[in-house]
Amino acid sequence: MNSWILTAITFLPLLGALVILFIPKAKESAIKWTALIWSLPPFALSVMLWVGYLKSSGGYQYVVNIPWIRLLNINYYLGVDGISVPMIFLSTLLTTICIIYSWNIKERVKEYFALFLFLETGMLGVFTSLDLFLFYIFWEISLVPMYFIIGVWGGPRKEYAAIKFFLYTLVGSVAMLLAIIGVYFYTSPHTFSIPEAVAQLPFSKNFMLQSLAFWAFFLAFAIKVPMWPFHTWLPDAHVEAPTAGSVILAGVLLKLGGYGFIRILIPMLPMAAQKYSFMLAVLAVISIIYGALVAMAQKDMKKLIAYSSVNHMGYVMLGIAAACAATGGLQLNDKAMALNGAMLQMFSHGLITGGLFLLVGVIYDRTHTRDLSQFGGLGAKLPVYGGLLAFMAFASLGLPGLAGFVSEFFVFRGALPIYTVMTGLACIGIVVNAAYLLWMLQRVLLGPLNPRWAELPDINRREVISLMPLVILTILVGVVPAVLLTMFNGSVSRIVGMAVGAGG
Amino acid sequence: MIPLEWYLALAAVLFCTGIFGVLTRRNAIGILMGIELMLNAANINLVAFARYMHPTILTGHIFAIFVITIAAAEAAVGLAIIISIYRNIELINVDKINVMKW
Amino acid sequence: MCDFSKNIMELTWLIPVLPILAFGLILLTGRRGPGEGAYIGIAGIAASFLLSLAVTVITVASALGGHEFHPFTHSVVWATLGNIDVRMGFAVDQLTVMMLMVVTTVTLLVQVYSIGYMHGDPRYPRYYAYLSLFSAAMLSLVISDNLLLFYMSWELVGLASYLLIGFWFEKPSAMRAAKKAFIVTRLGDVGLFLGLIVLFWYTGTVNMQEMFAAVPSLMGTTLKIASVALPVLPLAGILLFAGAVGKSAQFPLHVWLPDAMEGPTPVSALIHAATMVAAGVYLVGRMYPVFAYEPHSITLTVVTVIGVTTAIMAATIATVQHDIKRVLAYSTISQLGYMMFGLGVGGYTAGLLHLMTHAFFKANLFLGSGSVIHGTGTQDMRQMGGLSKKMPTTYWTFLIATAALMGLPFTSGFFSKDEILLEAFHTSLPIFWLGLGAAFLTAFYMTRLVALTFWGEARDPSIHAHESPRVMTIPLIVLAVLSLVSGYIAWPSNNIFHHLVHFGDGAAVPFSWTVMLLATSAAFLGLGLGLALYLRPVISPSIFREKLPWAYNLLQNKFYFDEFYWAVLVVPLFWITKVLARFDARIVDGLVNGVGYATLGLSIAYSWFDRVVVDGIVNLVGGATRISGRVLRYGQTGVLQNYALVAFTGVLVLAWFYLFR
Amino acid sequence: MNFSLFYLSPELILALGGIAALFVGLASKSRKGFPWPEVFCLLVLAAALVPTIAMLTMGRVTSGTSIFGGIFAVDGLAMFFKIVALISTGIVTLISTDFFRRIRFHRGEYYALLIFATLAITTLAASADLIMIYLTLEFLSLTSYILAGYLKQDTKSNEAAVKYFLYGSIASAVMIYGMSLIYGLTGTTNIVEIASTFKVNPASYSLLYLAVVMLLAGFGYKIAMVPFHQWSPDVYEGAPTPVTAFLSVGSKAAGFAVLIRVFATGISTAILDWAGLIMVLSAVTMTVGNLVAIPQTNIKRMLAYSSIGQAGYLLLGVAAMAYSSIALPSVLLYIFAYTFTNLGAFAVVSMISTRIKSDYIRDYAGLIRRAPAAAVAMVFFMLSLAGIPPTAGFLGKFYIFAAAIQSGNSWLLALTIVAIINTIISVYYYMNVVRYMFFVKAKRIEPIEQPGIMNFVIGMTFAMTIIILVYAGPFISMAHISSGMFKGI
Amino acid sequence: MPFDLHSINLFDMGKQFVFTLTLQKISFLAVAFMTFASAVAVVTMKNIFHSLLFLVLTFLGVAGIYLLLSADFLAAVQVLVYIGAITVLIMFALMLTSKLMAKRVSQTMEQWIVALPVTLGILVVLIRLVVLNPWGMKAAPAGPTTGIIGTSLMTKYLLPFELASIVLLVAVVGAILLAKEDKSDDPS
Repeated sequence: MNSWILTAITFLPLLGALVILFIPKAKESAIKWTALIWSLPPFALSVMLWVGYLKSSGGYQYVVNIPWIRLLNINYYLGVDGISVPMIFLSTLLTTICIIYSWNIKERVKEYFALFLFLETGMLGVFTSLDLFLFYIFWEISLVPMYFIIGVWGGPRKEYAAIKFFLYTLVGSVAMLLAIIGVYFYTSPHTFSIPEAVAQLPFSKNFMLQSLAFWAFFLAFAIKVPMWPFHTWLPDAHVEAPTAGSVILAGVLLKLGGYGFIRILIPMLPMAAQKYSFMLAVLAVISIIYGALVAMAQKDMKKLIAYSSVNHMGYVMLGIAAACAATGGLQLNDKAMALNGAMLQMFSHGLITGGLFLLVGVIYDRTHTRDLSQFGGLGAKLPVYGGLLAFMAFASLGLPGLAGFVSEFFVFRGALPIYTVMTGLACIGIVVNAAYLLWMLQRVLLGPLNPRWAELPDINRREVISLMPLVILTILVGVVPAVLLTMFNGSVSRIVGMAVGAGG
Repeated sequence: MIPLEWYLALAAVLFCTGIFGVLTRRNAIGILMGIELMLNAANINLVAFARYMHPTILTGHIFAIFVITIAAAEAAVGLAIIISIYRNIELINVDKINVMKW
Repeated sequence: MCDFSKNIMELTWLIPVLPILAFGLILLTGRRGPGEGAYIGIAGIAASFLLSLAVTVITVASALGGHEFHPFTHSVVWATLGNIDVRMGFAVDQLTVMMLMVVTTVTLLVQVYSIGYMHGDPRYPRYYAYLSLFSAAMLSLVISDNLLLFYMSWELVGLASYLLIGFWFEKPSAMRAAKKAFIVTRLGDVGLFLGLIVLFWYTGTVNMQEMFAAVPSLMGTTLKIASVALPVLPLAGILLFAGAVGKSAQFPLHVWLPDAMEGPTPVSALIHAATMVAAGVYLVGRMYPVFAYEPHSITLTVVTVIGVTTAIMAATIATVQHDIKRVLAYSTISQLGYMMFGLGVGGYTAGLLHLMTHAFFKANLFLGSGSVIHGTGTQDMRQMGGLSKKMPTTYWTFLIATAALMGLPFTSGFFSKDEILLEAFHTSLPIFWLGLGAAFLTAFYMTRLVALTFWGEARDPSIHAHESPRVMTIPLIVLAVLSLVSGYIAWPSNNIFHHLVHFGDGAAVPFSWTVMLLATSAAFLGLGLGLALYLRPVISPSIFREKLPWAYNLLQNKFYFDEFYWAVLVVPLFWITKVLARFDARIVDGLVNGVGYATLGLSIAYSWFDRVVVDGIVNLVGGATRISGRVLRYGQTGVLQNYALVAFTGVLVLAWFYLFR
Repeated sequence: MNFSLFYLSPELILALGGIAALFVGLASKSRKGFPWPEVFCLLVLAAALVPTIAMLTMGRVTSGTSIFGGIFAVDGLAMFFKIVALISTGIVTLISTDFFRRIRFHRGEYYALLIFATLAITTLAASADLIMIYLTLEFLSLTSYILAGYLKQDTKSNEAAVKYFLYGSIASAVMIYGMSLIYGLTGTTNIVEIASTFKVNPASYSLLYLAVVMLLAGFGYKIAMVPFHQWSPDVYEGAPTPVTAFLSVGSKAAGFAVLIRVFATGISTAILDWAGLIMVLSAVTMTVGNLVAIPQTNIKRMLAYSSIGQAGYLLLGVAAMAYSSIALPSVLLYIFAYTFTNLGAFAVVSMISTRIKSDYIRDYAGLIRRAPAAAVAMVFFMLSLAGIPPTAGFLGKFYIFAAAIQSGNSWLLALTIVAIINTIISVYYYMNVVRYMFFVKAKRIEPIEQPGIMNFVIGMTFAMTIIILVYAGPFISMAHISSGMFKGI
Repeated sequence: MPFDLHSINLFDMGKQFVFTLTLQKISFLAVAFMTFASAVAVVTMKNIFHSLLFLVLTFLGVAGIYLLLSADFLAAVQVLVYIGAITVLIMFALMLTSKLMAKRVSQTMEQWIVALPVTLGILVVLIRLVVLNPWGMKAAPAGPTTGIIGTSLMTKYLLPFELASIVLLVAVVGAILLAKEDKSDDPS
């Protein structure tokens, strides 16, 4: 009954990375093509996964469960449900796009592509693993390649940003390790597997321990999301990371935090989640408003988009906070809607911010500067680029008909009944979002042409190819969200149902 | 009969003099002497306990014998090391041998 | 309804889709398309026009056919969340049909007109692409059966207006105007967004009809926010109205419309006169059951008050403007205020009628001013004069439209404005008198405008105006005819329009001569004053400036709204963001870094003290760890006896500590 | 008192092998020829390994018997440490072949001494009697002093030897005094008898505590535990790298073996709360080790402090032994993982330092360009030392934390938090090495020559670091089997 | 077990001490004092050679103590090994390393100010615990020890015995290795 597909998806990129290591350093194009070829099968498999997944049931499918360390009851337990399938699709898609995009990398080509594929394995592992031990290992594995990508190919302050990123996430994940061990010892047949732990609700009797475990998990995931007080690593990491690096960082690595909340925190520690959900909501709203306001004051284009990610992920956290709030049965729908909105926001943020970072990369490759005051009037000179940047900026500020709006709408619709005042405050974020994005568009595309960029080449074919899937998907999700929602809804209502049932 | 405490007292005093010798002698061989004193103190203890507890099975004595043999072996190796360092840097004052620090 | 008409109605969803296809096609073909994209755009909107004509005929026929008419709806499940199905689709009823006709006609005429006006513009195809996008969004807004699709198209309309206002984005003023328009409307849209969510929350559905059905049950319910119990219905109503205020440039959020004149004039005609700004009124009209849950509900009074103040304020400012398009812009704001307070006082039919008639004659006025600008090359009335001889068709069409705007008898404006005043007369007199004042002012500034532009002699010799080409004048003529004719369907005796578009069972308010007379006299009074000042200078036009200088420059500076908003909103916002950004970079980063060790790599270069000064809060724990590391390191002196001493003190401490604990 | 020699066979093989190695050294005069002494040494070690594994796997031993009247314990713990000692010395021999290839030194005696040192460890791990413990501990120290000072020409090596000798003898003198007091209190020197026949009257508990502290001085010096750690940085830096590797792995493991045996069986917590004492020492050791490692510039000194830190984590496991059942297997597993990681790291250091003639971390700049395979392996060794997956170090640290949490003792939980903070501190200086290797541009970029033998060693240790986690089943079960300890006569 | 100083009643201890003076005790006191004095001398002598001589005296004292404890075999071993072998070895080492005529620099490290209190602290602890511990052991009649030592060495402690031989072998090999003057040509 163990299906091979998940193991294939997770470990094919690793195999690809190893194959690349054996290609001689000189043959750069061979390396690039092998990297691309090795990134396609996981993408194809993830599409197959999407199609094959029984949307109605919402439970764990394509499960593979082989005992690994029999003595400690740790087993190689992979499985996907409605929440992780889209995330896997997003990761494989973004990695393939990044590989296509970073075709012009010149120094240390071999390590670059090998690290990317290694990173992909780490990410996919986190989304597929259902065993907390395995989850933790993949969580850390995804950390190391990113450290090298920022550190070797980064900008001027790359070393500082790389070590800061590494230590931040490590502090969180080490706290999570203790919580995982706690869960292990408080489940009766001592297991790491998430479904069993969720069934047994490990700390249901001892609330002090449950809140301790909650805050440990919270620390790890909040740093990754990032939520307000723990976000200071994001702007540095983004500004210093190479373009493809920050696309993956924003596109997928931020989602690990959100995914962690939904997969582990809400179902496993419902009572603690309920008790502290208001705190989560407060932090989420601060992230939204704070992220938007600080983004407004940024001079560096990439830092602006980084802070916009803080703002967008604030919506995700608002949805999650609403989802685990303590309410009677009647608000089950609101909570399901909030959580669906959160998942949708994670997916669409991946597409939109990924696209934005690619576009910043395009400009940076040509002008070697990201200072917004330097640009001006590029809309006329680079019509196609201008169009794409405007499209992505509008998607990011939540223009209806595009992915950004739909998720925002559902998060607000879900969160308003539960945290009315908080969601009201969050609306400020919407307006400020529009303000700084339009101001960014204005300073880059509109106004008189800055003479320095008189002879700037427009966006080339390769860059357009890497952007097209993101554009198409943003429109598709915006116009027909059912594509994604049927996938999320089954599992979300199961989780919310579960959380409410157990906690209520 | 001489009470056991006296022997132990003597051993303790010898032990502390040995420690003082180790802590303050500038010459490596001086430290070695201090160590010999400490070992002798331990031996006195062992023999005294053996004598006062069960004189028939003299585990203490055997222990003392082994301590003496080891002390001898140690002295041999120690002095060889001291001579080898002397051959390189012409001095064996321990407070001067601090090339490697921090 | 026989099946032939049923499957035409089925095709209603095509109406917005055709312009989108045109939009896509123009983008793809660009300059290579037929007529550089113009003909594709026009073809798209023409097809929509024909389809909506057919739909209108069927709907009107079935409505007038006597048997009870219920709107034709068709919807599909858009998304399922939890176990709530969000359905989306379209619904066609008399109001929709009226709006369809207005929008498609005006858009078609503007697109034809633009061929001439925009001739030779470097980004000509993109102009038509944006126009098609706009019309698609407007049409989908009109036919949508649920508030969610309504809101989505509402925002897309906002996007299209941003693109079109900022069409000539080389001009910094156009660029800023576009951004200002989008942000201010966005401010209003947040209200609509919240209103939509509150309604969706309390009625459990986004479909309008189901919402209206749920309204009676929500009468008493209140929403407790931090010990304040807000009644739900007025809250939702006011939030929805906030969106309308933003979009239709009502009193607090009207500042963007005058600046929006930076866009090409056909755009102003289409978007900032006829259609987009009317969307706010349409919203109030469409969601009337929510607004009028009880006869004189709080929401309606708010609408009235805002409407009246906007009408008066805009009219006063219009009297002193020099730019022809700004005058018309303020006139539009004032007329929208008119419609709003018309709806506010319960005149559902009157308000919507005025919306229709206003669309036609305001579009005509804008296009007329467009051809004047096209001819003279300037927008400033002081440089114009004596154009009636040089641009006869523009002059005559302009005159008819001005008459309609003033509400002179036998023009469509007369019927719609009169109905509003009638309704106002019946509800509250002060509103009626204010309405009259606005009518008087409207007449005055329109006469001033016509006098300055068309009568007298050319004041600026360097301008030699010429009549616009036929492609521009034909739409003017058509619009002029419509400005006259469109009012007659609401002939007081057998008011067909009322029959079609009415709220609840309330019969049409009986026609009263006094109101009609008062309204007409107010109009003529304004006309006379205008002529007196500007045609034969009985009184010099500048007396107003000498007599009340403070009032004059108060109006000249548009009540200092812009400056007020800039000082109260924008500057503090920038200040907060600057402070927060510095706060984020220094303190939060510094504080949190205190826990992290990353800055260690940096701090090696600085001396410890210097780092405290430079970095604000020093990386406490990072620094502390490093210093303690260095101090402990120096414990390793390299001298053996120190080690031995440490060892023995260790033993002593352990022994002592344990024994005497 | 069964005399079956089979239990003693590993020791016999090693003893005879050592003596034979001396002769082999004499025989193979010429340096150019076939590396006879190295090969012979490996042969002896392999020969000794065979019976040990046989005893462990065939389960003959786990029940815990002893020969020579309770002096020489033959149980799981002893077997485990024998295996660790033999493997680590084998790897050290391989490293030394490369390290000494161009230095004039007495090869025969060197390998004989290595074999004798291994003999010392195996007997120390198996000794269940105070006399035996003292004897074997001194034997191990003696061989280590000689090995540390082996490069007579190098003043650093001499200085290391002198410091190590004097510090070692002082510590052992204090230990022997402690042992004499214990002998006085209990009347016997056999550990098991000490535990079982405990008739010390409560009045002299404080004396027993003092004796234990003094005993701890002896063992603490061996595992470089604070406050007896100060010798290790200087000796690690001064001694030749293979010897440092041996000290950091072999003799440290032996120190833990005897520490575990004495504390787990010898002294029951009822009489003396030794767990509290060990906890305090563990916290201090961890923190000092990790803190002082940060400003280090010499890589061998940094690894010295890092191994002090590792001793701190192991002490956490030892302290947990008093409360949780899986504590001992976790310590053994951690030692097993630590052995391969540290030997791997020292193999890389020995190979690189001899080529670039410097031990300074900043000279490791741009190593990825000059010796890519070694650099990648070094990254994994650093990750494993820091305890970050996917490495064996993580499994070890995870398992020790699991033991600490399973025990539920609140002090232990606090100590785990301290360990967590230390892990984060340690990541900084481990990643600092990686930072120099990968991010900083190299001054000279000609590739470093990587001899075949070193590639094999680094490859093997790297593979083990990954395999111990990936295929963890057998290693964990081995740790559990070998934690069946010597219970009674 | 807090260490309460005032509990030790010094006065009556002294009284009881004087009365039981017997010949044996007098001899013990003499030997003990001799050992202690020479030990202190070893530690404080300026000239390293003088301290070596006093070391010999200490060893003799210890041998005397063994005799008093009727550990005859041990006394012999003590004399033979310590005085015979180790002191001679140290003499050689001293000869080789310290230049005879070098000026007598003070042999004690400046660290003694700190070392003294630590040593006295340890002494106090030892006295308090070891000596004042209620041992309650009476000396039983003791016979010749050599035989017992011999048999147990050969039976119970055979393994340490053999191991000790290997240790000595290693010590010899190591000492030669390190101390031998390396002729440059023959590294072997």
